[in-house]
Amino acid sequence: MTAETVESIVDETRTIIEDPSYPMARRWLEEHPGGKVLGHFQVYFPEELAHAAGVLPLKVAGFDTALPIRKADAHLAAFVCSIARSALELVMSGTFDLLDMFVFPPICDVARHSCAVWARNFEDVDCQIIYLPHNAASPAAVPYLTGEYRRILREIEEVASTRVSDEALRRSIDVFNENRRLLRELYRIKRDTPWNLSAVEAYILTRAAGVMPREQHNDILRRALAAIERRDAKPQDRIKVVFSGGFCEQPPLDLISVLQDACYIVDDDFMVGLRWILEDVAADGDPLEALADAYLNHSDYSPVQHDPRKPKEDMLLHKIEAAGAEAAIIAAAKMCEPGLEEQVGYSQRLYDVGIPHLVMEFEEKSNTFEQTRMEVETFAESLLFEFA
Amino acid sequence: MSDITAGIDLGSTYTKAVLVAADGTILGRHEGKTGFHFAKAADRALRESLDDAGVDRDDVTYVATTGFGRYAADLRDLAITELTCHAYAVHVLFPDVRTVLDVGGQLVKAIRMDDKGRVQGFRLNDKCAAGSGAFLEKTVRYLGHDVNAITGYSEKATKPVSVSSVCAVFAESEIINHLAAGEKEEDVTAGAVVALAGRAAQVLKRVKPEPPCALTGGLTRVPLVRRQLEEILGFEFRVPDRDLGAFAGAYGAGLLAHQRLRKVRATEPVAV
Amino acid sequence: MLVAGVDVGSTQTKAVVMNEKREVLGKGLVPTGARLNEAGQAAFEEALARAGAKESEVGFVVGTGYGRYRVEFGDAQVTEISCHARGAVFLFPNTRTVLDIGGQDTKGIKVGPDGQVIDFNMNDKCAAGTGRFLGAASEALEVPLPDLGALALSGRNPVKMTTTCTVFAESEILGWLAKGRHVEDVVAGVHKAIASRSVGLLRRVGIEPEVTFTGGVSNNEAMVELISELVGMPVNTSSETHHCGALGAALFALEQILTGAMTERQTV
Amino acid sequence: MTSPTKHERRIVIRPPLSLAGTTRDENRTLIRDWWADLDAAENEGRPVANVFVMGSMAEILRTFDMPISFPEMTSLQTAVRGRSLEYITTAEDAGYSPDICGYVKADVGVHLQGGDHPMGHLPKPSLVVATNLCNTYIKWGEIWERMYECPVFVFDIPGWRGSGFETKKGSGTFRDDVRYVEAQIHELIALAEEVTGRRFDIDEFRETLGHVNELSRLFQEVLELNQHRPAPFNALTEGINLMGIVNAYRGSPKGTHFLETAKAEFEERIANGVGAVPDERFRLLLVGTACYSNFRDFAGLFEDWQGVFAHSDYMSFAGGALDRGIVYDLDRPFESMAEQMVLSTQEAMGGMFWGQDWLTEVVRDWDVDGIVFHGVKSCRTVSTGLPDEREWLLRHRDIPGLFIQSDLVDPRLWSEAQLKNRIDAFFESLESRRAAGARR
Ligand SMILES: Nc1ncnc2c1ncn2[C@@H]1O[C@H](COP(=O)(O)OP(=O)(O)O)[C@@H](O)[C@H]1O
Ligand SMILES: Nc1ncnc2c1ncn2[C@@H]1O[C@H](COP(=O)(O)OP(=O)(O)O)[C@@H](O)[C@H]1O
Ligand code: SF4
Ligand code: SF4
Ligand code: SF4
Repeated sequence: MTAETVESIVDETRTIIEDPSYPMARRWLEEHPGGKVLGHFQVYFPEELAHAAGVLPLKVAGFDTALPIRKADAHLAAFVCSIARSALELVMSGTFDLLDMFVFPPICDVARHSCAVWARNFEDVDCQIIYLPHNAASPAAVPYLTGEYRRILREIEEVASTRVSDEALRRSIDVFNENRRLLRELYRIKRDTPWNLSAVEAYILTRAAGVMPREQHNDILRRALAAIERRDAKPQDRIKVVFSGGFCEQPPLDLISVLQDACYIVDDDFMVGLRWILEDVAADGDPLEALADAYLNHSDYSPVQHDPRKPKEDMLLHKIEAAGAEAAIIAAAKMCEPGLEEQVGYSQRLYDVGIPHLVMEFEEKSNTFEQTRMEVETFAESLLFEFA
Repeated sequence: MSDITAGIDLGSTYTKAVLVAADGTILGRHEGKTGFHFAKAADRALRESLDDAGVDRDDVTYVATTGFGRYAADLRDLAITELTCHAYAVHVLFPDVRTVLDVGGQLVKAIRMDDKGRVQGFRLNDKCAAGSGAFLEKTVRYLGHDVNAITGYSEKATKPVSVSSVCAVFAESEIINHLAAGEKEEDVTAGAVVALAGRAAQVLKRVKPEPPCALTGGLTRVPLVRRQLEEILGFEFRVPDRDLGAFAGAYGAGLLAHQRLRKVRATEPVAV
Repeated sequence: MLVAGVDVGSTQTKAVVMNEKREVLGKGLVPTGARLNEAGQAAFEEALARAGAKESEVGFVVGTGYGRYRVEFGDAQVTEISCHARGAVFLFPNTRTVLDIGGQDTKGIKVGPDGQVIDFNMNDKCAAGTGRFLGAASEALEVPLPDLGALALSGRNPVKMTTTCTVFAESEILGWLAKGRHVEDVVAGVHKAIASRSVGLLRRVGIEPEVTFTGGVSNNEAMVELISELVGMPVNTSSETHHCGALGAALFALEQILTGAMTERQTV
Repeated sequence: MTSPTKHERRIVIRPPLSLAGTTRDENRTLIRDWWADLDAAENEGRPVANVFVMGSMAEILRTFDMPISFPEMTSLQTAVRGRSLEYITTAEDAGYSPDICGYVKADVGVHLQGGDHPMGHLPKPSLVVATNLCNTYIKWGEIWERMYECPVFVFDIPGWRGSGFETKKGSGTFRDDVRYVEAQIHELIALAEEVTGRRFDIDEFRETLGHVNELSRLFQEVLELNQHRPAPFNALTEGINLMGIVNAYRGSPKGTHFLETAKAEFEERIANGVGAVPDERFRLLLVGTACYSNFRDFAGLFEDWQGVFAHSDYMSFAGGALDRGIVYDLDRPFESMAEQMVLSTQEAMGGMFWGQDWLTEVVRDWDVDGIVFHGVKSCRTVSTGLPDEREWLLRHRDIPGLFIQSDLVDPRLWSEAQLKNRIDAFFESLESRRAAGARR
């Protein structure tokens, strides 16, 4: 038997993540009649809570033109980002009929409003906010979040008509720890040998975590890692960059591919919520507290979290340095207030320390990339051409 | 004979070609409507510029394309973005300039570069026709003239009308109203130019311009654009002479083609 | 006694002369051009001529449309939203939703049984995807406007327009042709883009049967077909729907004469 | 331009934009004093805190005698003074996107220009308290944090969790929320002590809480006066004056005194049958905020139809939840403050996001003909769900609503012709509703 290739695994995964009907979740439901599904909005949700209750967690990411916005626009103001529209469209168009519960974290003004819009329109989905603390550095935050996790867990238990033991929670934490470990390995390869794993491939493999049972995703990652191991591509003369701005709305795959035509993306914050927790979550003690502690104290950064212990520019510089990148792409989703505001701080600091960077906006629904192509090509040319 | 390169700028409205000698001298050039077929437009521009220079196709050793249609012309050896090209052309023409504003048919591009002509940062306007050359063209077409009339009219104006709409289509109605109210054609045209310059200045400010700045693109043919920009921003703009402003993209491509040629020759001794 | 409605649109000016039995006696249609009042006057006179009537016989004139305040001979002004609603219900009494696509704007209106406006929505600050877009396509392709619809219907594989900006439409259209796409597919793509944008706007007010399609673009058979398809039901149109705004204005004028229904605010 | 014609419309005399008589004088003095206080603090090198109207924490900061600056108010003032665009473009030139909150940009513009504001000088903050009630507050705080390296305290008040998830008094979640908030009160006090070098004084704190109780009671009474026909004040125009004072003087006896003056004036208007808008014909409710860069024209578009704003949701959420009835128990100040914060902000936020029930009540109690939903591009906190809310109220409650769009402070988003078209059509539809109602 010939060993499977990265391409074939990626192709198979790509069809899954590009299908707005959530085929893997539907298959899971067929295999688990009466099973419950919990959807959650970007950026982070402690999926372990759902998993432990036997509920399938789904992470909403928008879709490009595969999900045309027909109904959602009528319910949201015009100056709202695309991911909020896509998510609403998923429910309004009936695609999200598989949901039993939906949770928004209060990441931004749009997300908080979305919760109300959903609740006003869909009576059969239990739609609410999980209160992830904004005062992350407060000593009161961990106990508070532990309590909030407990509240959400009760809600999940009710939806699933079950009780969740600490043991079950610990088992789930194990599964997700394993997932995070595999994802870290994927990112390590992309960072150290970007010619062996393109940004698009890594993105597809990562994003799949949100749309299928995590055990299956772990399998895919293991298979993919093995296949990548067998790859030995030739490094090309390309600049290495870090991409910032993919924490919530995601750029379309074709856009990532336009970017990687011009440079190696050696690190990024695509779907950062899946990789939010940076180390294994402790398996002993109170599992809810361990999860709360991990969220607050052992985690990545993003424009939607203020934490005086994690100045975002410092975090970005550190990322660039750790990845051995020579430049950065400072992107933001169109109409995303937190992302757009952050761009200023990032680019100012990069300017001060002399790291070349490209500031750009993207939209998950766009389908022409002429302008972006010109932008990144120019950017790459400025670093590659020999100017006299 | 020493090398000649061709730079071809396939713009959204006009295709410009420039033949460049190794020392940067311009040997010939041509400008024509881009129209339907990029490849044809590129061929035609090249042919005409060869005629203009009186050289043979075989004498051209390297062709660099740039602009909106840079990938659509098969005759190219290399495609470069117009930002890189405009910056480099300005660098060669005005070595002390660090900021370039290119105002063309569809896009306004503000470019900041380093002392070698390397692009350091840039901003484009949103792709909305308000504030583009296409809008000006439409305005004069509405008055029954072609682009060549823009300059004459805007120079004659004494009291440009104000055009406040953010949309080119609504601005057109505004312009029609001005005409109906008895405003002079020149003041109306100038009003549209002033509105365009205001938007271009906005884009330029995004890259934190450092004077002296240079202005390039088709709108360098309209002196009022430059005067207006100078008034808004309070500093002087350099504009390439001999109508090179409109050809800056093509010229930059031709110059960069020489760079490339030298590099290719240095690395692989076989002639291209 | 007669009444008239004059709709000074951004692109075309329409006039309707009506008698007390609500019968349309004459219609006028002229390009709006630069002089709004003159256009209004010209359309009015054309309608009078068709009706075989004299200006002195007209007891009340209501102006509407974006140039309504410029109709100097008008006795009152009403917005085109109210007029299209009124006109549409007059033409098709079961109308509950009106889609008006004109030269620079698109409106979705939800109406009650008497033609009163319950809700409405219109495009804002951007003329993308309005009738003007079709005009640009007609110019770029050198196909007369009235023929555009038929051509669109023959397109099998519509292109996917990426811009609905009226000004850039031209270059994108040329771009598609340059890529070797057939003219009819390009035209079909243009129509699709406008139709889906318009229906998107209409969805904001909610679509309830019956839907009546008004404004100049309702002359276009391809648009009628595409809109019907997108809203999931056939939409009403007729040879009168282009004049719907003027018709509604005339109805308001009649009502004023018969009942003095207008407030002081509307008549001056 | 065209000459006036015989059909030029009747000239409508528009009422003044602000309060009259002694109320106006008192309002002016208080605003002037507020600026003078900021100036004095800056000159003497005393610390100033930047806070926001939703959750200003004036209760705590006032006890440290720290002048509080409200950037939302100062940004609003740049617009009313017709200067916002220049500040906004300054901020945009520095890289801030055209698509973000205009208040932020107007403020950043002032700071980038050295703090010179049309009404005074904006001091540099020594402390920023940003609540989570608008997420943009936090981002705004981060901007000053970068500019001035001042501490930014994110005061987190969890509350609204979605429909049916109210953390009711007595529930475990409520206790958790209160405990978290109370812990933060102590954290903030410690931080303020550090910044000001002063000790916290619990007696002053109690006194301040008492003033807020009083202010809240009066504010509710003033709002209720507008249930009268004709409405004694316009919640759109005069409402702004009230809001300015109740925020800037929250917890101070001057704030309560002002509301007493205003209340007396409005009562007198009622007694004399005087309405805020002459010959009131339509009563409206504003959802969202006004357009301050074109305030006069904005108000005029409604006044021309003799429409008065009897209420606005702005007077609810931007008043720091005062209208929701704040009653602090002075015997257990910390715990009580935490409880009231959780309850009142939960209601205020619920009223904003989940506004249909509250709006239905206002429409009934204030006898409103229609709701004007003003989506402002700058403010997603206010505007994101407005189209949905409007549609819901029309469909389920048959309450007519108009959706219009412009901005708080950015005049580039103002398009009078288009607004007028919509507003005229809305009034026409209200009129035809009335006629249809009368026929029935
Ligand atoms: N002779 C002229 N007089 C005035 N304006 C001109 C003239 N020629 C071109 N322009 C202006 O320049 C624009 C084209 O600029 P250009 O830089 O060539 O754009 P592009 O590269 O996108 O085709 C036209 O839209 C027009 O506004
Ligand atoms: N015979 C026709 N066939 C197809 N389209 C037409 C026809 N007549 C007018 N139109 C379209 O209608 C538009 C004008 O519509 P109209 O409702 O009169 O607009 P407005 O009231 O804004 O002037 C034109 O832009 C054109 O696209
Ligand atoms: S993309 Fe930005 S604005 Fe939109 S939901 Fe995400 S964080 Fe909020
Ligand atoms: S139609 Fe007007 S506003 Fe819209 S993109 Fe084109 S020029 Fe801009
Ligand atoms: S988004 Fe709205 S509430 Fe938040 S700061 Fe801006 S204007 Fe104020």
